[in-house]
Amino acid sequence: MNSQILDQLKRDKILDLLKTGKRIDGRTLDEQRQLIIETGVIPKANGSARVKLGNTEIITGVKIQLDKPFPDLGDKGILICTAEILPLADPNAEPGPPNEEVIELARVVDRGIRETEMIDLHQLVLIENKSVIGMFIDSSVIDSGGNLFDACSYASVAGILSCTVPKWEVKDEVPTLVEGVTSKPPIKTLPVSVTMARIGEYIIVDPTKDEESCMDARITITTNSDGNICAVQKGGSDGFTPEQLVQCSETALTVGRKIRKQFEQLM
Amino acid sequence: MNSQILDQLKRDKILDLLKTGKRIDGRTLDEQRQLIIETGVIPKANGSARVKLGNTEIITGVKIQLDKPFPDLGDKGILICTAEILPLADPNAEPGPPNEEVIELARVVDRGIRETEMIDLHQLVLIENKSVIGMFIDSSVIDSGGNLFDACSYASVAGILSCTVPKWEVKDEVPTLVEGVTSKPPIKTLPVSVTMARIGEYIIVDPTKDEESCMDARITITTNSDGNICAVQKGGSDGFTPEQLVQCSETALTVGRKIRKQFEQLM
Amino acid sequence: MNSQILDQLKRDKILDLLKTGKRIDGRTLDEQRQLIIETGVIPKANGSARVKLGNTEIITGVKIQLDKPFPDLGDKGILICTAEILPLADPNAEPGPPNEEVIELARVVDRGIRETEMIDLHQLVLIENKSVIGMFIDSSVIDSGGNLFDACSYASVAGILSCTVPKWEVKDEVPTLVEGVTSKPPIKTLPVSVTMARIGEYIIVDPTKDEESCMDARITITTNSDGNICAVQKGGSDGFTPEQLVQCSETALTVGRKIRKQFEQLM
Amino acid sequence: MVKTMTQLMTEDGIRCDGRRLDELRNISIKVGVLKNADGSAYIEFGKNKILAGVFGPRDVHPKHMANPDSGILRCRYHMSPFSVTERKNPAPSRREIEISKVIKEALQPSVILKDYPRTVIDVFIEVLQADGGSRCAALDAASVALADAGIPMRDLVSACAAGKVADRIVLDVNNEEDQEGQADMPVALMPNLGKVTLLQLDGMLKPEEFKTCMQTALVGCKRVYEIQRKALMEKYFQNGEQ
Amino acid sequence: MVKTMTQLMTEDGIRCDGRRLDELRNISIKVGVLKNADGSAYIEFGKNKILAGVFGPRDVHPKHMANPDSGILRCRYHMSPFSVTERKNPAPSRREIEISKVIKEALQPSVILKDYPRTVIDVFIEVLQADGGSRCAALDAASVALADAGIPMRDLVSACAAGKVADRIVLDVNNEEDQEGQADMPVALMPNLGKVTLLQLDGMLKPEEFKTCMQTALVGCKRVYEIQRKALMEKYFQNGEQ
Amino acid sequence: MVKTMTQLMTEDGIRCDGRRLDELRNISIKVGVLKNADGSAYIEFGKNKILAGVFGPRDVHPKHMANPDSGILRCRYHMSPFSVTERKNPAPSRREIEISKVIKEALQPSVILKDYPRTVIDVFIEVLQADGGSRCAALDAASVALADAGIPMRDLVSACAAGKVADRIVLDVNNEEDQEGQADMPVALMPNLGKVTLLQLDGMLKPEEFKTCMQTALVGCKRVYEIQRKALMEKYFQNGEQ
Repeated sequence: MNSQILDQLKRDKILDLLKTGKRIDGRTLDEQRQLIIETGVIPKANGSARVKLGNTEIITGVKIQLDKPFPDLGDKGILICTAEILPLADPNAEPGPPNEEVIELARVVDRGIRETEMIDLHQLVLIENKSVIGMFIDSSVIDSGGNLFDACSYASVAGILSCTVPKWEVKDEVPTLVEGVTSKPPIKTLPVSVTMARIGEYIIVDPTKDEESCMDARITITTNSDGNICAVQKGGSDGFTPEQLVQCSETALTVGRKIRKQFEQLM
Repeated sequence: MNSQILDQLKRDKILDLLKTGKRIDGRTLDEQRQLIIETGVIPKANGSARVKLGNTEIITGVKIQLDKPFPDLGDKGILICTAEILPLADPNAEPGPPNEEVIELARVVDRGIRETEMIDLHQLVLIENKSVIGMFIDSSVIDSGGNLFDACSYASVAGILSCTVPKWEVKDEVPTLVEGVTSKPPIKTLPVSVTMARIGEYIIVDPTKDEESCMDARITITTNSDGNICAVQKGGSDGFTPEQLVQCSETALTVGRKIRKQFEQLM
Repeated sequence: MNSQILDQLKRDKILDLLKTGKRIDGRTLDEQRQLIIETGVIPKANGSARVKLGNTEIITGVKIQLDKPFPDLGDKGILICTAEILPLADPNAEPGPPNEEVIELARVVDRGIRETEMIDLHQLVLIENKSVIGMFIDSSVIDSGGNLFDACSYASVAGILSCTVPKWEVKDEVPTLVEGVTSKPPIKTLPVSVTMARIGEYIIVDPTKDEESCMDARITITTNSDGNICAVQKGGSDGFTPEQLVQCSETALTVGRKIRKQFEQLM
Repeated sequence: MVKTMTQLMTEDGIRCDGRRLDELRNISIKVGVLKNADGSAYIEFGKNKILAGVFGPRDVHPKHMANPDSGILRCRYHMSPFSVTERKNPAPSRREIEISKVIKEALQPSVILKDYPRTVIDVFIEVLQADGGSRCAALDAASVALADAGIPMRDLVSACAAGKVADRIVLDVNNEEDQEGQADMPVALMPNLGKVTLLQLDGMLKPEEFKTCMQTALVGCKRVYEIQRKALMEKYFQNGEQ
Repeated sequence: MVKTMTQLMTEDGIRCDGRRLDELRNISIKVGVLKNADGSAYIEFGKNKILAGVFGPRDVHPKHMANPDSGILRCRYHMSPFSVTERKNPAPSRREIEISKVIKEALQPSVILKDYPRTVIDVFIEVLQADGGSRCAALDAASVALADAGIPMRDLVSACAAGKVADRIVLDVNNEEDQEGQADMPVALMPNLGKVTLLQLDGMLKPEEFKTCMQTALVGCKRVYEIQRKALMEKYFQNGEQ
Repeated sequence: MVKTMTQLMTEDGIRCDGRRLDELRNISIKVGVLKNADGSAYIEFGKNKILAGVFGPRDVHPKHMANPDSGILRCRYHMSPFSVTERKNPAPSRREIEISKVIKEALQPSVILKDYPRTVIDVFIEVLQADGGSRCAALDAASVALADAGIPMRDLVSACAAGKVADRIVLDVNNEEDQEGQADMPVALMPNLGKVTLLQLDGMLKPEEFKTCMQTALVGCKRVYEIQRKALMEKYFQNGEQ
């Protein structure tokens, strides 16, 4: 909580540094931490990735299986991104059903991938209204070091990019698995999520856990390969000026481009 | 709780007045509070009502949709009444799964409508054992001022009376919605619930929240248009003499007749 | 908890006695309490038993009904053993969802019956992959006096032995109940669970509640009619030496034989 | 066995299980059947087989539920998975939660709670086999179990249903009559204080029938009371008036 | 009624419900509509019908959630089963939990919590009928209900969405436009402090459109603010500037 | 790939994955892999990939679970949704709850809890990819993570399964052998104290086979112990005996 003395001291120190254009880990304000992406880490899954973003570490697995479409969405396959913070990832995480923070995390990650239309869901249909391919992209935070939104999003995107999709043939209205034949998922664009925090009047990219503990507000902006802004989520207990938000949207595009290059190397 | 000092003082005052034949809001012992019924308040629902009974206020919505019959009840449609106390309705209500009071409330409302056979469930069957019409009558308490049983029951009955039932035609064993054609639900009788409280030796009709907080026992009696007694629920932490119960059954019939007239104006 | 003073005193007394080869209730170390089995106690169930093992008392009911097989197990019927500790059985039992002790109890009982292959599940298939007979063996602890594992296991076995299985005939791919025709379940072997506790260096059979409250570790070994060891579960907050475990396996066979004779009288 | 309405009663007023209109099913009550509970009773009431166990007065958990001025009473009515024709999910249904509440409120006036502030008396009821009238039978066992636990009481609570079957008022409705009859009215009475502490009705009764039905049930309650009393005597005075 | 994309807007920029690009739906707000709540408001915003009730500052249960240095704000956004086309399960969905959180965080900067350590202010929102933009309408009602409860506030919070429909930026997206349009951006503003306290986006906007869309929404927020203010004046000053 | 019983082992006693009867799968353990946990370890044991993280001793929540005379140990064994062939529901299954309990009881004798009254040591295990013997591998990682957290311990706990496949006793049962073999016996040992702290069995063993199987597993446990020790040395003494 902001009100706690330790957080206040931390905030004072962070703000003092920000006034000189610096951050406690030496980064500039619009600089992300090092992003390390490793794919194929869970060979039993159809796709997987381990992502390190500074001290934050995520493992994502993708499972692909036959499914029924949602009612009224019979011409689309199923894509579901989840996220959970494992209790070993954070001294404050608790086992049990997800709390509101975790639900927000999962929904924001899902929305970024869904709204950019990363995957052409129409290509996942086997029999319209009856049988579709379902992709379940489950992210587990295994070390929590700030900015879980971006880290989970990157791990989910990398997990999808690493996927091999099994082939089902439809015989007599029944989808049948074709052994040994797989393809890449139908990728249309590369979503990149960029999260920024406001501390005082400063906007910083990719906040650490310490920075998050004393930030005023947070914003996550997801852009696609064409430079469109596709998903936004403001969080935190204070607000932004409209000017700050425009600045954030520009930063999201600039920073996002660098990350997208890292994704392109996985394709 | 009866044991609390405030409740005891309230009880003393209420009892003193009852000895003179009066109640704190000026009503006689067998007099209900003003009942205001407004229907069609939720146009997107198939039926709806807003009911004010004194300071108690309920909103009920009716949803009608295709359903499967219960096993062994393949010749009947589905009718389910629920009730919940919204947390904004009462400082003591809590969000979360319903507690025993709310479950009792919902079940007593449901039973009154079910046991009087208000709706001819046989007429809601489309294909025996396979496809029926389901009516969901959901009541939300939005302001809690005592006697939620009667208020929710009245709102449910009014919601049903205001219903327009869509038409499904069965073609090739498949029920198909016929656009633009609706009918009234098959009403057989008008249930009226009347709740009475015992405070000391006095039986009062339609207790307020204050009266409920110091009552000894409670009874809800539902009658139908033919003057039959169809559902009874005793509550509260003390009992009634058999003579008091007979008196209550007579009061329920008398008072019920007035309410039924209000319902008839809705038909 | 072992740390509590009362338990420590109890342990001291029990250990003192064990040094002289005796137990507080006069039994020898490898002696079970009296086992009383009564079957048919719940006539509405397809099978049932009431078992008393010393002060522990269990009621088990068996329900048999049409079911769908588990996916990938289409050539087997369904057998599910559950166990619960009723809140009236123990001052420390609590109503609500089962805790880890109760889940372990149920799973160990289930495993003993499943791993010995007591019932030939293939004979419970009506239509492969589509329709099978399901047997639900539900045990309720109604008085908790130690060694719930064995008591629930015995009651489950006795309940199964007392079963009459309804007959379904398959007509036009639809299983139809044949009124008035029943058979015994397809029994292949008789599982006997034997639970032992270690207190200090002593291994005792069939511990009472007092003995359990101060035991170091616990082991449950289930054997079948052929003298095979089919299921083992070690519990408790300390361990056993390998030699003690071999000794336990021999005791389980010896003691098991006596119990099995009691079962044979039920067949 | 398919049962049509006409089979529920013969023209001579003999019911489907052979009883007369005003006849109770067989009832037997055993007191003190459980070793862990502070008080307990087992009742067979027709085909109902029900256990009741009482713990307390004891400390309340969670503590914020305690009442500094009085003891509180809690009640759980629960059906075993094997107690009914179709296996029942062991999680408590809404029906069981409602019955737990009406049973608690039916027992409450009989129990003197004032002397035990900050404590709870827990009544746990397990229906091992269910037949018509299980909530009345459960109440009968629970009241005896409270007495067996030594809880100070103003009176016993004795419960029995009446109903309407084939247009006639009958005592003690059984399962078939409950399913296919015209009305079922469970009633609980404190016999010495003359107070009705439970009254429910499902069905359709004319006002006159309502009175007759309640009177019939009350007669049943009083007969049940004698059986409860005898069961307690048998335990507490060796020479129970058999 | 099947609606194709082309029907969402005429060539003259008239929207499917007849509005111009920058036109709000009808909005009406009533203050103090509930008797039990410490503060309340009812809003109709297009076809949205939403109630908000506020309790507090009051004691926190469970106690360990209390903050010794400040009051806390809790928020529940809930949809009635009958509020949407398909009957909704009354248990809170993940969507409702997320919206509860963003609404709480949108209200938080407006409420002065420091003066009420160890207490909670509870905001309960019930969507009786849902239309496009229900979270904005809910926020508008909740902020007015907080004021009605006498909670000290730095500013009101005024919310309104903008979006992209048929390639054009429009104010206050309705249900059809939300379902079949190209972008939906709910925005909340503290109008006097000039701070945006909620911003979400689903859809696809070019960077320039992003700015225009936000500016459009902010204009809407300011208009909503006037309606909120008028509603409060009507309650608190008889001669509200109707 | 359909596997029949005969394919589980060749006539020369070579197993389906090429191992001899008494051969372990590849095992590697890394210590201190997590930054937030007080201690942690990552194990690959055949195709098992498992993380263990330890927090504590720390305050107990909820407080009533604390023991005034001793620390307590809690354990959660959890499988990731993507860890098995069919996607697993993330809510803990009954199987996971049981395994959490037996792992806790297998670790408990190794941990000196007396010195930390009123505190808890939390062991969190995440199975990222599951293969046969995941509970043993989980235990191996958890014990190393406890040591890494600096918790005072009497001994490590080393676990390994043995089983019966194609009528022969084999060490370290893999997934195919577990599914189609005749018996699976997970065992945990405190190697220096010579105490078995976990023993389970699913299958069918003759009394003699039971002994052999246990002995085989114990040999495996001791080999695992060397690997655990080496992993800890590698972290804590730069010149670990590689």
